[in-house]
Parts: sequence; C-alpha cells; structure tokens
Amino acid sequence: MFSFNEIKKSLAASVWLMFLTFPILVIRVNTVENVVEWRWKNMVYAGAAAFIISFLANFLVKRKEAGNKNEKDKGNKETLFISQRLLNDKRFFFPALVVVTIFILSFPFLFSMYQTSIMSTALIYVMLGLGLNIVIGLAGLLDLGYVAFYAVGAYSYALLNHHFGITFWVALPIGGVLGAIFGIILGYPVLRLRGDYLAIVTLGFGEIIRLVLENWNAFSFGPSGISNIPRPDLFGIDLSLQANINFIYYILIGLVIFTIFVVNRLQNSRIGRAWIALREDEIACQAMGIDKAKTKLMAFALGATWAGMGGVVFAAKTTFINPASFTIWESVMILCIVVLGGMGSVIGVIVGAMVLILLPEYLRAFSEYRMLIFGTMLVTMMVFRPGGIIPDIRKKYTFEEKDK
Amino acid sequence: MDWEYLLDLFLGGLTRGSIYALIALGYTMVYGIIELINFAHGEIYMIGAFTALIVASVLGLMGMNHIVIIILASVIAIIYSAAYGFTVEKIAYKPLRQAPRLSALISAIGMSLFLQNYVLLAQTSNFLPFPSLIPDFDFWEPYAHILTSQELVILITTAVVMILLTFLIKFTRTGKAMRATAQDKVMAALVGIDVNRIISTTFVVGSATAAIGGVLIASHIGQINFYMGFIAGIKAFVAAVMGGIGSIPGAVLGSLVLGWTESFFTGYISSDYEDVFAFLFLVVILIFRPSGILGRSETQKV
Amino acid sequence: MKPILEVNQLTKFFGGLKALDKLDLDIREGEIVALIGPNGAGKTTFFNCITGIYTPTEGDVVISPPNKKTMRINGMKPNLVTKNGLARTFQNIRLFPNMTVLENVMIGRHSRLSSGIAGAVFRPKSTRREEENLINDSYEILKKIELAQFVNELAMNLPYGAQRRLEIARAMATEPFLLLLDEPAAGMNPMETKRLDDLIVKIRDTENISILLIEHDMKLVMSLSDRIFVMDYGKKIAQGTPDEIKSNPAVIKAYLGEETDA
Amino acid sequence: MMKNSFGRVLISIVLSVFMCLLISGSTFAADTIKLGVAGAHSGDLASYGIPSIKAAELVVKDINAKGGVLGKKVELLTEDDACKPEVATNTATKLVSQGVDVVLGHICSGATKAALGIYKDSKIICMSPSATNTDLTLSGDYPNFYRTIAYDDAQAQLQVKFATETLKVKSAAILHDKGDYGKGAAELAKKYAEQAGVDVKLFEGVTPGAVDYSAIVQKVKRAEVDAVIWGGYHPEASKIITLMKKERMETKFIGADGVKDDTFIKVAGKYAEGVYATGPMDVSQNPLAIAAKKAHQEAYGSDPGAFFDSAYAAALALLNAIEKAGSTDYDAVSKALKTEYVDTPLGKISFDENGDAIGIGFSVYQVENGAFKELK
Repeated sequence: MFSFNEIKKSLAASVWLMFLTFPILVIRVNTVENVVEWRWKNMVYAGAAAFIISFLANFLVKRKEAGNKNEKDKGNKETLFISQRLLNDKRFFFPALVVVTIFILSFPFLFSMYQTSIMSTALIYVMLGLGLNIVIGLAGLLDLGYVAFYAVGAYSYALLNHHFGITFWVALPIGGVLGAIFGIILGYPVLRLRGDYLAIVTLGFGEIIRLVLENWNAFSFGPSGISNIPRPDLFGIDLSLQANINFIYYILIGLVIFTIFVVNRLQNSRIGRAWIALREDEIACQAMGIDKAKTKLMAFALGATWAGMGGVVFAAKTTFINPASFTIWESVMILCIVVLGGMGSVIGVIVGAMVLILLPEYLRAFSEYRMLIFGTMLVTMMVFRPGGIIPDIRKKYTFEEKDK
Repeated sequence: MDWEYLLDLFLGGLTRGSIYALIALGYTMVYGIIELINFAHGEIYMIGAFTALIVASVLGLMGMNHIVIIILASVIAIIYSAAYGFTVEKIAYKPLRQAPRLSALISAIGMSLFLQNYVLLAQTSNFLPFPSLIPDFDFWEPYAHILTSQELVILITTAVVMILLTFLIKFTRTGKAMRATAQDKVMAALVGIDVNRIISTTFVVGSATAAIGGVLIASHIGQINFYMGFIAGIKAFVAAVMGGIGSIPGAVLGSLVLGWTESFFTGYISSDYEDVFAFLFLVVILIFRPSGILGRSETQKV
Repeated sequence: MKPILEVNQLTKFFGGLKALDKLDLDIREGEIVALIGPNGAGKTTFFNCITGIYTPTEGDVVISPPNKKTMRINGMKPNLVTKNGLARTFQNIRLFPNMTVLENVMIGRHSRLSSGIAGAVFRPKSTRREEENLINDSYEILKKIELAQFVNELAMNLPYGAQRRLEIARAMATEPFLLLLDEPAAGMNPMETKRLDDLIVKIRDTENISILLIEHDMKLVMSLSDRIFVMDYGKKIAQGTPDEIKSNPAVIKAYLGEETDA
Repeated sequence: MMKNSFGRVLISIVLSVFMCLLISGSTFAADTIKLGVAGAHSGDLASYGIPSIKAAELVVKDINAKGGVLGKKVELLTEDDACKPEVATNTATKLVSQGVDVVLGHICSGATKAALGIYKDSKIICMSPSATNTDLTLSGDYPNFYRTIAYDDAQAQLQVKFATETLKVKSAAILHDKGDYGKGAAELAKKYAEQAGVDVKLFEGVTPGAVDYSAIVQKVKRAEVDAVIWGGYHPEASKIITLMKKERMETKFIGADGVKDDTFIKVAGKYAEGVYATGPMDVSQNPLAIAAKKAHQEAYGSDPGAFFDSAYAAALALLNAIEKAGSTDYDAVSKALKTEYVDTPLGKISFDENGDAIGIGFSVYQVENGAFKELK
C-alpha cells in the first residue's frame, strides 16, 4: 500500500532534516576544556524521527485529502456529534447533563489536590477563553492585548484588599466592571483599525498596562508584586489548604456555568447576531443598520468583563501577583485556546482551554521536553484541523417549536 | 542645548533602528505576500546567530584566521537560516494556505515555541559569549567614541540590504512575481506564476536577512541565548507595522522611527517608560494613518 | 406630489478625479426608477454617496419618507441612513456567508428592534416576544422572496440567483420605503432574470416600496422601469421614460448601440 | 435547565466544603525521603533554575551512595515553575500531593512567595538557593522558609558601604532591569546610598532583552557620575558595561550577586575587567566547593551555572537537618536547621530565627584578568 514514491519522499525529508539540524543538534562546543563535541547519534535520531514522521504525515495528508477520516478525526466527529446533541436534543441532554454534573461535582474527591488545583487553573482559562471568544470568535476583532483586562481584574482585587480590606466576593463584580470600563477605554481609539493593525495596537495596550504596573511602584508595588492576597472566604470559616483549593474549584465551576449561560444567550440574541455580522462583513453590516462603533465597543467591554473577573479569581488563587504574570504570552495562550478550540464555539473553547492548560501540566512527565512537545502539538493540530477541534455550529430554527 | 548629547542619542537611535530594520524586513516581506504574522521569524534570527557562533568557535578551535572565520560563519549562518525559513514555511504554513488566517498564526506561534526549545535542549539555556566578529577598524578609531565600528558596519549593512531588497522587488522577474502574488494569488497563478515557489523564495530571502541581522546584532551586543528572538521579534514587528507592513522602505523607516523614539525618550525623559511611549506612539500613528506611515491605505471596493 | 428622494447637484471627488458631477435625480412614491450607464460611469459611487458609505463632496441628498418629515441625509452614517428607510443591495454580493439564510434576514431587522445586552441575558417577556416575532417576520419575508426552503442553509451554500434574492430579502427586512438595487440581475440566466423581474414588481405593488436599480440588462430595465436616468462620466446625460431613452441620441452615443439588445 | 444546575452547584459547594473540613491534610507513609526541587527549568530564566537540579542530583547521588538519610534512599522530585507565580502554585500543590518532605527552591522571589503559602499550610520546609527578596525572611510571613543566600538588604548595604568608603563615590547612577530581583535590589541601594549622602543622579530601569542600551549609557555618560550601581542579572549588565567601555567611559560599575557569575566574565570578556560585584564569600578554596565543581564537570561536561554552590549547600543543609532531627517532622527539622551546623561549599552554616543562613558572609569582588577576585 505504501508506494515506493512515498518512501523516497520520506527519505528525502529525513536527509534534509539531518542537514538542517546538523550544526545545532550535532556540534556543541564544550566550554570547560574548549573541545568540540560531535554528537553524531543525535543526527541519527533526527534522521530516523524525520523519516517516520514525514511518512506518517504523508499518509495522514493523503487520507485527509482523500476525505475519509482517520481515527483522530473520527474521534472529533464523535464529540462534535455529541456536542450538537447536547445543545439541541432534550432527550440526550438531561442524562448527559446529570452524568457530567455528577462527575464535575465529585472531581475534587476522585482526584488529588494537585489535579483539582490545575483543573481550577484550566477553568480560569475557560472563562478567559469564552470572554475572548466574544471579541475574536463572534465580533472577529483580533485582540492580542486581552491580558491587560486580566491584569486589571487581578490588581483591582489585590489593591482594594490591601488598602481597604475589600473581600473576594465584593471584589469579583468590581473587577468585572473595571474590566468592562477598560475595555471601552482601550476599545475606543482603535475603532477604525482592522485586522492585524488592530492586533498590534491591542498588543501594545497590553504591554503598556504591564509596564505601568511594573514601573509605577507607588501604585502597584512594582515588580516585587503583592503577596498574601487572601483566598476566597466562606462566611469567615477558615479552611484547610485542601478545602480551600476545592472551594476555589467550586467557585470557578459556578462562574464558568454562569459564563456559558450568558455567552450562549448572547450568541443567539440581537447583539450576538450583530457581532457575527460585523465579523462577516463590516460594510454590509452597517448597511443593515447596525452601529459599528457601538457594537464593537460592546464586544470589547463584554469580553473584558470576563477577563476582569478571571483576574480576581486568579489573584485569590495564587495569593501573589506581580506584572510578570501578565505578559504577551498570556494573551497568546488565550488566543490559542480560542482558535484551537474552534472560534465562536463554546464547547470548542472549553475543550481548547482544557487541552492547552492541562497538556503542559501532564507533559511535566517529559520535564524539559514539554514546551517542545507543546509547540509541536500546536502546529500539528492546526495543520490537521485548521477549523479548530470543535468548529462552531450555527443555531437551526424549526417553525413548529417557538423560541428556545 | 547639548548638541553632542543629541548627536549621541541620534546615532544610538539610528543603530537601534537599523537593528530592528534587519529583522523587520523579513517580517514585512512575509506579511506582504501571505498576510501572516510570522511569529517564528524572531526564532530564525536566533538560529542564524547560533549557527554563526557554532561555526565560528569550531573554526576558531581549528585555528583559522579571523577573516576566513567571519566570512564562513556569516555565509553558513545565512544558508542555514534560509533553509530553516524554507522548511518552516513548508511544514507549518503551506498546509494552511486555505485555512482561516488565525489558524496559520497559531501554527506560527507553535513553530516559534518549538524552535526556541529545540535550541534550548540541543545547545544550552545559558547566555553564550558571542565573539565580536567585526574588529575595531583603526581608521575609524578617531570617531569610535561616537559610533563604534560595529555600529558603523550595522548601519552600512542595513542600508545595503534594504537597497538590494528594493531592487530585487522592483526590478527582477522574481520581484515582479512576488508583487503579483502579494496582490492576488489566484490571478498570479493564472498568469503562470508558480505561487508556491515565489512564497518559498520570499521566506528564504526574509530568513537570510534575519540571519544577517542575527550575526551583526549578536556581535554588537556580544551575547546570545535561545530566547533572544522573541523580544527583538515583537519590536521588529511593531516597527514593520508602524512603517506600513508589506512595504520594504516602510519597514526601515518604521524601525528608525521606533529606534529614535526609544533613544530620545530614554535620553531626555526616562527609560522606565521607554516601551510604553514607543507603543503609545505606534497607536497615535495608526490612529492618524490606519495603515502605517508608508502603507498603501487599502480603499475597500464596495 | 413631493419626491421621496431628491438629489441635487451631487458631486464626489476622489482626489483629482471627478466621480460624480452635479448629479440631479428624484424618485416619487411607488416608482421603479432605473439608473443606467456604461461601466465606470459612477453609478455605484452614486449609491455609496446616498447610503453614506462615501460622503459626497458637494450637493444634497434629501429624503421625505411617506408620512414622515423631510430630512437631509448626506454625510449621515450608513446605519442611520438605513434606519431612515433607505436599504440597498451590493453589486458584488455581500451576504454574511457563515450565517444561515434566516439569520441574514434577521440581521436586516436589527435597526427595528431594541433589546440590548440585559435583554439578551435575562430574556424578559418583552425580549422573548421580540425574538419570536423576529423569527416569524423574517420567515415571512423569506416566503415572499421564495427562499423559504433554504431557511437553515448557510448563505454561502446558496445558488447564485438565490444569493441575489437573499440580498433583496435582507434589504427588505429593514423596512425601507426605498430600495436601492445594485445590478440585481448581474450574472443571472434569463429564467432567473424573469423571476427577478416579477419579484421586483411584486415588491413594489404589495409592499409599496419604491425602487431605484442600477442595471445593465436593458431588457429588464425597459420592461421594469417607469423612468430611467442615464449616466456617463459622472454626469447625467439623459432622463425619461423607457421609450424616450431608447430614442435619445446622447444615450445611443454613450452606449455605441449597446441598447440594441433591448 | 441552567437554573437548577446552579442550585445543585450551590448545595454541593456547601456540602463538599464540610466534607473537606472533615478530611484534614492527608499524611503519606513513605519509604524514601522525598526532596522536591522546584524552580525555572524552562523559559527565559531556565539558566538560573537548571543548575539547582544538577546540584541536587549530585548531592543526592553521593548521599545515597553513602546509604541515604535515616537509612532511607533520597528521592528527587523536580518540578518546573518557569518562574511564574501561577505555575508555582500548581508546582507546589503537585509536590505536596506527591508527599514531598522538604523542598529546595523556588528560584525567583515572586514564584517563591506564591508557592510558600501552600507549603506553609501543609507544613513543608522550603529552602531557596537564590530568592533574595528581603520580605521572604524578615516579614515573618513565612516561618517555613529558609535560604542559603544573603538577602538584598545585606547586599545593598555592603555595596553602598564599599562604594562610599573604599571607592569614595560621591555621585552614582542606579540602574535596574525592572525585574522583581533587580528593581528590589536597586531600590535598597538607592535608600542606603542617599542615607550615606551619595548624590543619586539617575535611577532608571532598562528593558531586559532589548537589542541595544546605548541611549541609557549616553545618559549615564552625560550625568558624569562616579559609579553605576546595577540591580539585575548579568546579561544586561554585560551589555551595558561593554557599551560603557566602548564609549571610553571610566565610570565604575558595581553589581550584586546577579552579576557575580562566571558567565558574566565569559560574555563581557575584556570589558568585564575592573567591574565590582558583591556576592557570597569566596568559596573557590573550600574543598567541598572544589569537589562539587569537579563532580559537575565530570557529570555534565561543563562548568556549573548560577547559584550552583548555594543550591548544593541548601540540599546538604536540608538533608542533614532531617538526619539530625531523626524524622521529617516539621518542627523537628526546623529546630535542627536552626541549631545544627553543617559543612557546605559555602562553609559551615546554620540558620537564624528568620531563616537566613548564618556563616555565609558576603564580600566584594573585582574582575581581574578574567576572574572575580575577592577584595579584602
């Protein structure tokens, strides 16, 4: 079944890769007694790896082109199918919901504290992802400065708590509101910009916020950050570490459900449709009587709200924040979540967050290789599923049953 | 008014600008042709520097003479960066031509992560001293306290590279083909341009420039590590956008503007908010010229 | 009786280039008016100036919707123009490709609805009713334009003719008193064109929406329009009933006998 | 349907929380002593974290060779935190869940602060080879924290004392890299410098990783100060000093332990000559240090990296304390750390009430013919 041609192709690939990786992989100058190490076996590995991979790749690409799905795709089809059911079909919906709920609720007791903790982190990113999804997935505005609002949220809790002893539960809505306000402030000047120009300017804003936090000690305590931020309180009962971690987990579950609920409703509302129209075609969108500026600002503001709340929870979870947590990479990660998951699709974003946040944690087994693998995963996933893991499905209307 | 200080800052900004330019050129070429923010470009530049270092130290241990080392190191670095650029495009971007543009962007990010850690693992996480390949010219000694020989070389090279690229794009057949492809891939293909070949060429050329940048910059600041590509890359991209992404002179102009902005702001106000100011400046420029200083403002057809 | 759309001395420069030159035009209620002229005569520019996509350099665009007060709309934002009852379609189809046919029409109703974010999230009775009506109204419109069978298709998967019709449906959803059609028949086969012809008449008669259309298909133009304006190089070179236009030397000159296919 | 699952979640939150209160921090019966090593093992600061793994590996190797601690083998659990607080909390939680007994790390002060909360609640001792932020020990917030490196305050005092008394510096420019380590140190230096009557003409941060620092160097040149006091790591330092020398400037350059790293000299080359830096007392004559370095070269074919010695010392101190305490019990071990002295590459050390190491002096070095030479 493998044509000679394929093998030749793979051979060529491996030779090319051996050439390519030669200086960096093979040669290393030993800094102690200045001699050159020639690590020829690395070259062999590289060659072999390249051969196998390119062989597989060709194979997969052939299949992909041939259109008949390989296992990976099948798997995704499956989830897609289920997700569709979950959304539409009541019969499948309730049993599924019950099972999922039970699993989610018992999670902290089934798994270790560590598992719960990283799951909470993942959930924070689910929130962020869903928020950014409003801006990018629905309104189609490429925002690379999203982390700015995250920072706003985190610092608003940390500072309010530090100065006025504001508690988590009060700070949560405040963080959201502040996020929204910043969303509008930052959104306003960039209304005219499109595509990558918007991207780079928002990226700029993100950096500006970070740098201000870094330099303006009087306000933000600078790079040494703010420590001993209290974890969320439960009617003043003080909880053990374990309990605390579980508590945060449940808070996040609550918030995520809330987010999903809101995003879902927005998606199929007048506003949501306006956003999508804006994404699809600005000119036509205006010609349909939609106020471009207002719609864009709404998207920015709403997106930022979730970032703000996420920030508050983040601060409460880590108990320490400093500007280093809010670099461009954070924005990039969140962007990856949205795109990888499938732009505009709620389940997609959730899956995306789970994959991108939990993957590096589980890749710890590979210790120093983890980021390498992570990078590779990003590329492969995009190459084989450009639309994201679970692409968006438009809502269907049938005319017997009315509004749902 | 302290004129010498002003001059110093001016030259400082000029050097910094030229450094950005050497990276920005590659960005802008790639973007111009496939509208992709090539996140991995900074990494290519880093790889260029590493290759040069490795080659140089190997030859050094073999006791070759200085000039030979310089030339060989640079040439090999350029070849390898070009090769990397070519491969990256084939692996990570070509399959995504038809896909949504963001997917390509994510793929680029993945590539950048991969290359960083590849070098980290295969070589070292430490900062490595980079031999100053460019000697201090004696004839330049009188002026060296204002502008070092290395800086001089950087300025000249940038100028030359820019001129060559402009020439390539404006007058050669390949250049014409590139512009055609940038305009409209389908049409270009219809008139018999091998679009894939042209895109590959763009990547090769872009990466080669990055390598030149890598070698020069590394020998200017005298150290490299696997992470050097990221920040430089971001800055260069900002510069490219500022100048009007897709335009060669724009990239250089943008880089210089950025360089001067930072230099003067640091010099007269404070380096604390240097970048803040740089970004604000970018925002202001884009608000008044939404497609950059020299960018052709796309009048959208209705 | 007062014209519902009155354009006086409309002029538009692009840099040095004069795209529109002192153009006068008027439409009375219930009319179907055609705007014709060779390619590059500035017809689409004219549309863009009226609908606010471009701001005219000089001149006035005045609308007086039936039983509403008269107002100047030049320089007004596109979305407000639409809100005030001018709807348009595009020469190069500009649907929302990844939305369903129904949603495309629902978008059209946007400016006629009120529910905001709060409404969307809390779904009070008012919003629910609004949505219900919206869905049904949009469905009704689709029925009228004979697209009902595609209701849940993605717009991009429609056959060409259907896409053109969907643009019209979407425009009608904005409840205009005047509908601006930019080459609605472009690229249609004779059968589709015939169908379009009937459709336009039907819209005018049943919805009493007046219509201004740019069109190259002379057969369609002549059979449809009550009056015709002819443009060339941004100037108006003739106006009148189909018969007057047919026999107008200036037009014949401009078209070099192109109108013989009428 | 959203509403009723809201309900469920609320109820279950309350329920579960009470369940959690019942389950107190579970204890692990282990047949090995688990030594956690946490810090930046990836990302841009990896070069400061990886040496501590190497140190730990070497220590554990020969301790196990000698029969381990309390007759048990020592097991290494290395976890990456990339110097990111948010990751650090997960790293810490993971180590705790794995039943770690003591932790060597973290590397960056920020990450350490984030992680300490978790170690504190689970009564685990944590010793950093490199986190110099003053609050870590002096604020008293972290009784479970120890370190084998002097905190910024001490260094800053020494720097300034040296600058004013030995170098007779009248005016200074204080630069930093905007990082938590660098800026913190710089601020303290500023404080003490002003107390000592030094005219601080410049206090500015530079962007780490920037391609060029000529502007700031020009500014320093113009300010005509006697000395530059640098708060930050060596990469930026070497770039700045190189430029200063190329600009033919004679201004003195004083760094802290972020600079006192052989890589600095390797990188800055001839330009490094004459640079001052404070750092842990010279240990190059200490037999243990020599042995450790040799072991490293044999094992990894390269010279040890930053904070290797202090990491090595920390690993020794921790394991020794467990040995002496006769158990891994929190109080016993803390007591042992504070009472028992132990031989390390840094000399004979113990720990004071705050958790700072006693016996690791600090001294000023100057680069002379390509090596840091201790100034008496």
